[in-house]
Amino acid sequence: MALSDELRDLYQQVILDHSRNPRNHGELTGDCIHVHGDNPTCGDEIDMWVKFGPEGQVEDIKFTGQGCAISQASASMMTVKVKGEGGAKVKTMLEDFRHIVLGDAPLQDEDALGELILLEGVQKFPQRVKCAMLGWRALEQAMGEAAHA
Amino acid sequence: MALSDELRDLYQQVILDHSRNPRNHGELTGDCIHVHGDNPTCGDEIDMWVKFGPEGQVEDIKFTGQGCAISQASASMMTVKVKGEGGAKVKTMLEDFRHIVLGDAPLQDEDALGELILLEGVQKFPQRVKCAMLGWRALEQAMGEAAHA
Amino acid sequence: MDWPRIRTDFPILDQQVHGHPLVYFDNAASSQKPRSVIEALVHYYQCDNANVHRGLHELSMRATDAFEAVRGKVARLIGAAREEEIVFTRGTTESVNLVAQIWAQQFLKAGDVILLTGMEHHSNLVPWQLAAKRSGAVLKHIPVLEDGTLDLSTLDSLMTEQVKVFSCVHISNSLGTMNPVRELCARARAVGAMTLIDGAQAVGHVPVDVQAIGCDFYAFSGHKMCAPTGIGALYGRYALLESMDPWHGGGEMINRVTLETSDYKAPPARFEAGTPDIAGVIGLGAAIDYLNSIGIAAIEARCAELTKLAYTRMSELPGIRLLGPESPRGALVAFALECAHPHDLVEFANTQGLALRGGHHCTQPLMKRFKVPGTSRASFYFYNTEAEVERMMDILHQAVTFFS
Amino acid sequence: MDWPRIRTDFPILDQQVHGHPLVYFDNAASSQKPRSVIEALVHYYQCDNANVHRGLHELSMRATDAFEAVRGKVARLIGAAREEEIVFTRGTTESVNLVAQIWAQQFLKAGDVILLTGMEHHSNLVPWQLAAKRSGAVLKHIPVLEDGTLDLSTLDSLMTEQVKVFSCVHISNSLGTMNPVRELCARARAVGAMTLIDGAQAVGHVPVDVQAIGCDFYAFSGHKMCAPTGIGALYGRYALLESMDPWHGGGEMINRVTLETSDYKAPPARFEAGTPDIAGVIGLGAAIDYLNSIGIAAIEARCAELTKLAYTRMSELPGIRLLGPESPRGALVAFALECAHPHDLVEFANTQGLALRGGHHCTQPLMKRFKVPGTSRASFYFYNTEAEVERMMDILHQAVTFFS
Ligand SMILES: Cc1ncc(COP(=O)(O)O)c(C=O)c1O
Ligand SMILES: Cc1ncc(COP(=O)(O)O)c(C=O)c1O
Repeated sequence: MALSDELRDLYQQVILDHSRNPRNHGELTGDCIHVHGDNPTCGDEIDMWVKFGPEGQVEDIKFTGQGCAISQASASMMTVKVKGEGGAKVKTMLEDFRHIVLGDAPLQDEDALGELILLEGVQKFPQRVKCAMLGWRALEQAMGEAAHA
Repeated sequence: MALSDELRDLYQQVILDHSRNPRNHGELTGDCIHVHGDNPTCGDEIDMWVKFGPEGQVEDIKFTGQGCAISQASASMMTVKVKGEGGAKVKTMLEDFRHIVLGDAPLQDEDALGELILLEGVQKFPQRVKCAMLGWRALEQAMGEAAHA
Repeated sequence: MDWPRIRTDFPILDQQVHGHPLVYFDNAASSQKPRSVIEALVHYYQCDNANVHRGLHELSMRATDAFEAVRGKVARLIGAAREEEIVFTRGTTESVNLVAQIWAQQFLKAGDVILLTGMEHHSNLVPWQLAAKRSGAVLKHIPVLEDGTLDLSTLDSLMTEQVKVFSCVHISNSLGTMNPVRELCARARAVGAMTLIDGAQAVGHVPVDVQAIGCDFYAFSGHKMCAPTGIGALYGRYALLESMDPWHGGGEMINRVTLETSDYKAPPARFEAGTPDIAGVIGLGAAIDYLNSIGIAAIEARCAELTKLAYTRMSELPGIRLLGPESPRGALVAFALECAHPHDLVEFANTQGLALRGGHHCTQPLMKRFKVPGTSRASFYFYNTEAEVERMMDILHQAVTFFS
Repeated sequence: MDWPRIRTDFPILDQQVHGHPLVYFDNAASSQKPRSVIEALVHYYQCDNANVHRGLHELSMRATDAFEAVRGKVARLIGAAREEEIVFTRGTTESVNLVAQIWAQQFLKAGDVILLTGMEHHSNLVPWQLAAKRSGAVLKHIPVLEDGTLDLSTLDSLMTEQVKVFSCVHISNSLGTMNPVRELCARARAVGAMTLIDGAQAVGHVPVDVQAIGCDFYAFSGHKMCAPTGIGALYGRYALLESMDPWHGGGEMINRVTLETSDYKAPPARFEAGTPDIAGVIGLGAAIDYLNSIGIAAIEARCAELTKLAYTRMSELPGIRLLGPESPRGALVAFALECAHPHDLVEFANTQGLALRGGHHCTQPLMKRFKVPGTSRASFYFYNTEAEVERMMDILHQAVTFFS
């Protein structure tokens, strides 16, 4: 009874590893932006703390949350990749990541996303796109709030 | 292209004749009871005037109305038969007539109804029962009002 | 167009009634269903049936995809700007009630005027009577002229700033009248009124473009356009739908629910609480595909042809009175015979295999207006034939002889 | 009972999903349909389709007779005193909303208490939130104990004279809990409260007798008991139905209509405006005939057998938490796995052909109560088999290995 290839693609070892051992897990204190995101129909939730630098770069980022492997792994992998990056680059990554999970356009900067490309398995599971995007939407919201602060 | 027997039974010549030339058509004046009846879903309407004697006998009866051949003929034929009859007998006729159109029980006094028996064709057309009963229900209502007057 | 072949798509038409071939001329009450619609239902129940929206398993995803695809089909059929403007309902009646309950409850005040016409179906009259009672608004009606058209000369006095709702039937089911809905909606918009069109007799019969009409809401039923019973839709301009409170509470219309309170999804989900009629929606989609495969314009032309023939031939009958304008008219002819009450006539016709409808056609005030207790009505769809019209004429002539 | 033969009545079950035989364990969301129900729909559309109630022609009379015959079938299935106590609706959600709109609008006042439970489906919670908001009434909830049953010790303090509405679910779709509805309704009656039972998971699954339960209203959906989507019913004690204002305005619910005002038919017609889902009702009748041919008691016993097996076998899984009481329970097992979120598990199961449901099951407050983001649920009906339960166990074991 072999597992389907699609399922293996969706749940790559790296993804399962991030979901079991999320990186940058926890809360930031001090001068930072805190946002909350959820997918109400799934019950997935995320809390994210981001410290932006003067130029908008992501100086530090942490999150807590609960939800499916895809949502938690995607958030964890994201934090690893965006930490230390400048605002413009993070925006491109956000756009590119959306393209990865939707499979709707070529990437602008494939290298920047690194292993996040593994989440392209989500393309075959359209109803999981919002899981994969949960952390990214939270980051987007945090960036918006930073811009208006 | 023969007419069906059922249709001929429903629209006997006598019935068509009564519907075209209703007997006891018009209004009564003076000391009498006036009732209005209708079948709102059909648009059938009847106005009936009844003068009851001291013992409840039907001394005079007239009606006006509009509606299908069955409703108008039934009312016309009824007036002919009930005029001059005593209250108890009219009650029996009313019950018997209901049995005629529903075909649900033997008659108590077949002779009293005379040609009204021709309306038994209605049995095959259950949705026309309320047409055949329109005049009778008006009479029933008038008798009720007379009893309470 | 190969109409005889198209007719064979409708299995029900091939039957005898009381020993005569069925002639089904009660299409304005409900149309028949082509094989492809029946097969879509069977396919759904035999292959894909599952609840929608909440499932991650194969059948549920198939059902959800098939269900949601129909929203776009409906939107394209009636020219909506986006598919989120389509709310699935049980039919015209439920669609009108949704607006007359929710929109009216939020936006109607005492003294406001609800302007209707004298030819509305009970389904577009009684909901507004109830809304008027609740809000204290006042009902007014554009009168109907002797020829069955609206008396537009009254508009100057009736279409005032007080009018907050204007609603009318697109094609009258009792007269056949085709109302100038585009002009009426423009007049209503000019005084700031919300507009709702009852399209029960129009969708699937004539090309409908809600954006060209310029209405805020448009209501219709699937069962009159080859779709299953129990399904229909409400079109609403998105901004209006968005401004409206929820209607029914329940599964699928909420985001977050606590024991105390909830917040609601955006339209159309906000107005679709509970498990929908999934098969009905899929059947509606199959009906739209089927109608499109023939072409709405071709259907309209075919119906006009049959109606014109019937109208002409019927006008020759002694003692007949035809209601409504000769043309343009929807695919029906309503009439009164001097010699026979509609129920007697319909009964007579039925014993000959001919299905007519007799009565007030859910327009009692209109019957009063024309001083008839009711009318008989022959209504056509594209699968009817000239031969059937001739057969009806035979039967009507017989009836006249019989009842005179 | 020849269960293997009965299973062959359901054409949909005989299919492969992702290369594996379909195991359909999402019955609590929607059941599958036997051939006889599908055939009833096909027969209706191929032979008898026409609008009901208003027609004097053959097809319309056939459709009306077939339609109205189902009212009696429903009444007998749930033990109603008379068939006029059955109002056809789209399903449980619409049934609850009808009462929460009309009854509540007439009889609820500010400060009155609406008493529900902590395990209500959104469809029996959100309508009361809306009713409370409109009337100023207050919502209270009987708490749910750790074992998934109601905390009846709170009744003395909660079931006061202020309670004007008591409503609860008969069998919980999220826990399987079978609530003591008879005792609860007796307590509610004693304080003069109106009672409504949500029977979505009960009708067609266990014997239901509304008179023995002693409720005023009882709501259920056809699609969960072998009937088509889009049809269900509201039972209401006749005196209560009679005391209620109309709901939707439109055709068939009125007697006399003028342009200004109307009077309304007696129930159930008063609450059934517009063309109903005729085929859906006829399909519901076929479903009731089918279930009766097996016997509701036999169905209940069969489901209990399968559920017991599943519960026992599942409790052996490492890291599993089963929700709700072990017994008695409805035909479902809801659970949480330590190693996998419900959506991951359901996705995994689906690629093996197993249809489970994962999420909040339209009971978000209950998920919060049990401190889970959601659960996975396997739900059974009489056509499921022991072999399918074993197959599920295989897949669950694989999932545990995969995700741990
Ligand atoms: C307990 C319960 N109540 C209410 C409902 C709502 O039923 P429907 O969606 O058919 O209206 C359901 C099913 O979804 C249910 O399980
Ligand atoms: C003009 C018109 N409006 C409204 C309706 C009501 O439609 P339904 O009964 O499908 O809700 C009808 C048909 O009965 C109609 O002809």
